[in-house]
Amino acid sequence: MAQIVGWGHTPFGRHPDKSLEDLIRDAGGEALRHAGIAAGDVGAVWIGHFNAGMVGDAFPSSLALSIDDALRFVPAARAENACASGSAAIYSALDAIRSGRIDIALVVGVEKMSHLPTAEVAEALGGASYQPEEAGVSFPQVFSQFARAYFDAFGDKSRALAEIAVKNHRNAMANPLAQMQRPLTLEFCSTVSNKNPMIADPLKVTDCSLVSDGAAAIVIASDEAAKAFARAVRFRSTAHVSDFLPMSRRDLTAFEGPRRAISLAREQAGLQNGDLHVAEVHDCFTIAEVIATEDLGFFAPGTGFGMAEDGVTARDGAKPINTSGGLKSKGHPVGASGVAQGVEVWKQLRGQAGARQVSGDVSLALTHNVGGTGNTAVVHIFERRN
Amino acid sequence: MAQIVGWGHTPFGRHPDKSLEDLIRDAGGEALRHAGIAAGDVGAVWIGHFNAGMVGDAFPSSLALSIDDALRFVPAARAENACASGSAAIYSALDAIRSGRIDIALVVGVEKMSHLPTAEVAEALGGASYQPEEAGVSFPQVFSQFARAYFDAFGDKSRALAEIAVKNHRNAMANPLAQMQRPLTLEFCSTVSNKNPMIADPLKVTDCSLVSDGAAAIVIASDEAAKAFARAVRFRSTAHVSDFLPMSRRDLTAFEGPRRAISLAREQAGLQNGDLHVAEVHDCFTIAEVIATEDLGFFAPGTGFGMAEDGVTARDGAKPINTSGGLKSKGHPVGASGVAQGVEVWKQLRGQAGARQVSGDVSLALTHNVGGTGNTAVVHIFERRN
Amino acid sequence: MSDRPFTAAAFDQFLSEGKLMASRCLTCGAVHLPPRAICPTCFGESLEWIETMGRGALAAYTAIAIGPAAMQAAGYTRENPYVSGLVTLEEGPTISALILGVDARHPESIRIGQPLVAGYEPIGGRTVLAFRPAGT
Amino acid sequence: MSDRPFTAAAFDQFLSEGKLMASRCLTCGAVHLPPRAICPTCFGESLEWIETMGRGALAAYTAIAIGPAAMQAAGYTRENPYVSGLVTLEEGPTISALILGVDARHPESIRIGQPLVAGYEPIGGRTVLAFRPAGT
Ligand SMILES: [Zn+2]
Ligand SMILES: [Zn+2]
Repeated sequence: MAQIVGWGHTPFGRHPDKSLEDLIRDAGGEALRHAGIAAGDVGAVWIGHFNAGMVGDAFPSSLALSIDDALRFVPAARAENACASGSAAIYSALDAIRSGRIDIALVVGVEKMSHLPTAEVAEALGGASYQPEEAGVSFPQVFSQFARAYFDAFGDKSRALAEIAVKNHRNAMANPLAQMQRPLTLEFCSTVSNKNPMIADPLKVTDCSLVSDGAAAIVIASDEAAKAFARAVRFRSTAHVSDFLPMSRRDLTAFEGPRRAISLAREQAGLQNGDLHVAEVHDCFTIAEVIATEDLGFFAPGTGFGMAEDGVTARDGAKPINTSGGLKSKGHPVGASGVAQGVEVWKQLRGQAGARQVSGDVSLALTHNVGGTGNTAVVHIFERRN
Repeated sequence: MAQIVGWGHTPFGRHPDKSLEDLIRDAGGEALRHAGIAAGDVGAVWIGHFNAGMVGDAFPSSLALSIDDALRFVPAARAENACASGSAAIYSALDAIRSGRIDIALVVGVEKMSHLPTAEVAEALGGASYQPEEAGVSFPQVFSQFARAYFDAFGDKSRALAEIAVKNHRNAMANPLAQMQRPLTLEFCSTVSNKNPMIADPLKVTDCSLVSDGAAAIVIASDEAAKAFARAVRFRSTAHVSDFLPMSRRDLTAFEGPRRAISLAREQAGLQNGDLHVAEVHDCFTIAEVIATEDLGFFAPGTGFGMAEDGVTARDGAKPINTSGGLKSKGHPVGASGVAQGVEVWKQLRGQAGARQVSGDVSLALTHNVGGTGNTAVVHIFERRN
Repeated sequence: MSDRPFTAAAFDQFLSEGKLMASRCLTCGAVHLPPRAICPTCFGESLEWIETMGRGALAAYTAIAIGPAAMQAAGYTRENPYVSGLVTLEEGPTISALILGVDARHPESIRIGQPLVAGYEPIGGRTVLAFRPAGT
Repeated sequence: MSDRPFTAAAFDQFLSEGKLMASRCLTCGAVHLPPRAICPTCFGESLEWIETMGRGALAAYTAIAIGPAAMQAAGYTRENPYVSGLVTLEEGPTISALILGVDARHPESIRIGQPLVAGYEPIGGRTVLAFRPAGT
């Protein structure tokens, strides 16, 4: 229905010397060069961005025009959907392309967070929860409760969570754009220590995704326009599902929205569970990767835990998950994450993932981006276009 | 290309007892009832919302699902483009409809501002300017500078600006949903006084739009789906143009982006200047209404000033402008304004504007919504569908 | 039972009086906790306050070692974590609350499904809802 | 001329030293005020600081009676408004600045195109750019 024909991606991590505009320009400019197009070929621009006061730029759409003077007068808008803001921007671009209004879109996901104390980041992210009822409830708390409920049903899996952290760190070390560039041992990740304190039982610091600055960008072209590009990856299907914001109106131990989005995307793509080769899933916490891989149908409920331990989800396993390092170790500049997932699967599908390239046939990939505690979920399935 | 088949609109003004969610639910629910559809018929929802810290809800899209349980799992996203956030949401909905992904969209524009001191509202709105260079520059300052430049070219037109304020107040008094419900005399609006102090010369309080709470919603259907609706207004053309955010990169005495958006919309609609019957324009300041009506081609450059004075832009004039009362007197809950403009032209085109109905043939109307200091501009042209 | 408005402030006020109050929809009977002024199920606007029995079962929990500023100020630290959980009341609704009287240093000892009773705890100048194991 | 970074802080520091400094792109020659670390015209990253002559012409202005908190604290009120304007420098760029030495109570007496020279004014603990009519 449309194709990714180029991408850009700043290193994720700390960028104290870069403004939000700098990050947008770095990733967006790189995407145009990578696609090999002139800025004047872009029909419209979307910025995926959460913010909530983390930076002063409350109206970022036009900042993208500073990528190139030829973008002056090109329509630009911001899409926001908490940690799935990047995916919301992609969705808007796909709609515009499929409507025939434009042929080529530039989508930039961006966030700048690391200049703030952790407590202020937590407060900003807390703005994504239902204010009248959940003002004091943090995301680690919600995912910890889920982990405890899971342990209650299937036994203590703390060690399996640590294995996921170790795997994603290992992947990040093979990704020059990832924030985490040092190996962590299973011993370190599975032990509460001064450097790895418990945040909310059973989740430790090593179970949590990172506070990051960064931007990722993709150029999307219509199937017709994409014919002019040698290297492309095609959206085979795409699904977006929202759920009630208040936790009091949902079953918190089931992420029904994300599960539905996965089903819809798979159904639309006409795929069986076994057909997908790689997936980037929303591992804001290690427990979330488990939930996602079970929701994906990769593994039966209650069995997703052991897969990192058994090497199944490793780069050289049968079902590589989060080869980029994931939100956990590549970093999680929230507005950028959904777009960055698209960049990673582009590389895997085109055999350009370098040291972390998955071997064998890699022709189908999935991305899974979630906002809030399952309130919005976007799933894309991609295929390599030859 | 698509049609408005129903609308909802809370009163604009002070709603200390209503949360953002309440406003969304009130307007969104009314729009579904007005369209006569079940919530389950809605394919996707967009929230147009600026915020920048004015309320704590940093992730409002899913709040729309509380309008009706049948909206659970319907995709929802927020679109932001400063004071044109409502129009950004409409644009996304139009793309989705024209792409064939959905048949019916619900778009809700919303803002809650009046609980804050004016200085904090000004600071939040200041987040829409280019932070590295314009941290201390306010919107009244920018529009005042434009007004002074205009006076320099064409003579002092303070009295003409006051006439615009008086006209829009008169219109608001015929609009039960408008915030301003008392008449203001030309004497009051054209005199600096304790109750009408100068803000930034030559703009007084009566030249500025209001700080408001409110929401407006429209149901948009594809041309095909709209056949089932008896009362509809059709989008004849639509244009969106963005411009550089930093003022240092633009000619501040020309609003080039909005002017281009108007040309594009008119060209696409195949219309001459004289063909439009009513227009809702972005009168964040009285001077902005003048600029807009000249950019619209209604009046030659330098002649827009006198039109309110001469009655040309009055309800019973040749070119009625802002029959709703405009941002100036109906109120300007920023994320809602673009959507509310659509509600007003629906009423005018369908002959349901009550005491402020424009007489004679009203079959073509225009809306003009601007974000920032001309950084984003959306123009829609509508026609009555019989 | 009460003519207070169905707001968070009124809910907190009741808590400070030792009552766990919910709103019940007079149209469809749904019970809401925290209270709602408009029924989210049927949109009925006729509601009444009901006092719950304050009895429920633990649905989910976690022991929080690094919590928000207010909890840290109340003395909850890495060395002295606190337990927060979801409690499903006999009247139906589930609410997030503090869980006291359990071993926060050994959260694996806590049992989902455990019967709890509501209590009220002063934290940071206000009264917050805090459940304890029934019969303790 | 200077190896300071092309930041707002360095620009302010120069102002406090009585210099109105801009960045000039070594690739395309464009002059930027406030300074830019990357040329917005050609994206060149080789720039140099240049000291402007501090001479320009008034391009737009307004007299602000109800300004931001910092200006109110500096004594600018309804009764004592201040003038802010856009000044186009001889070197090309236009910048927003305070305009002193004009009659803020009678802004209609101020003339667009009027020649101005840069000066520096302490406001709220920092030095801000303030132009005055040339020859005064
Ligand atoms: Zn009910
Ligand atoms: Zn240059």
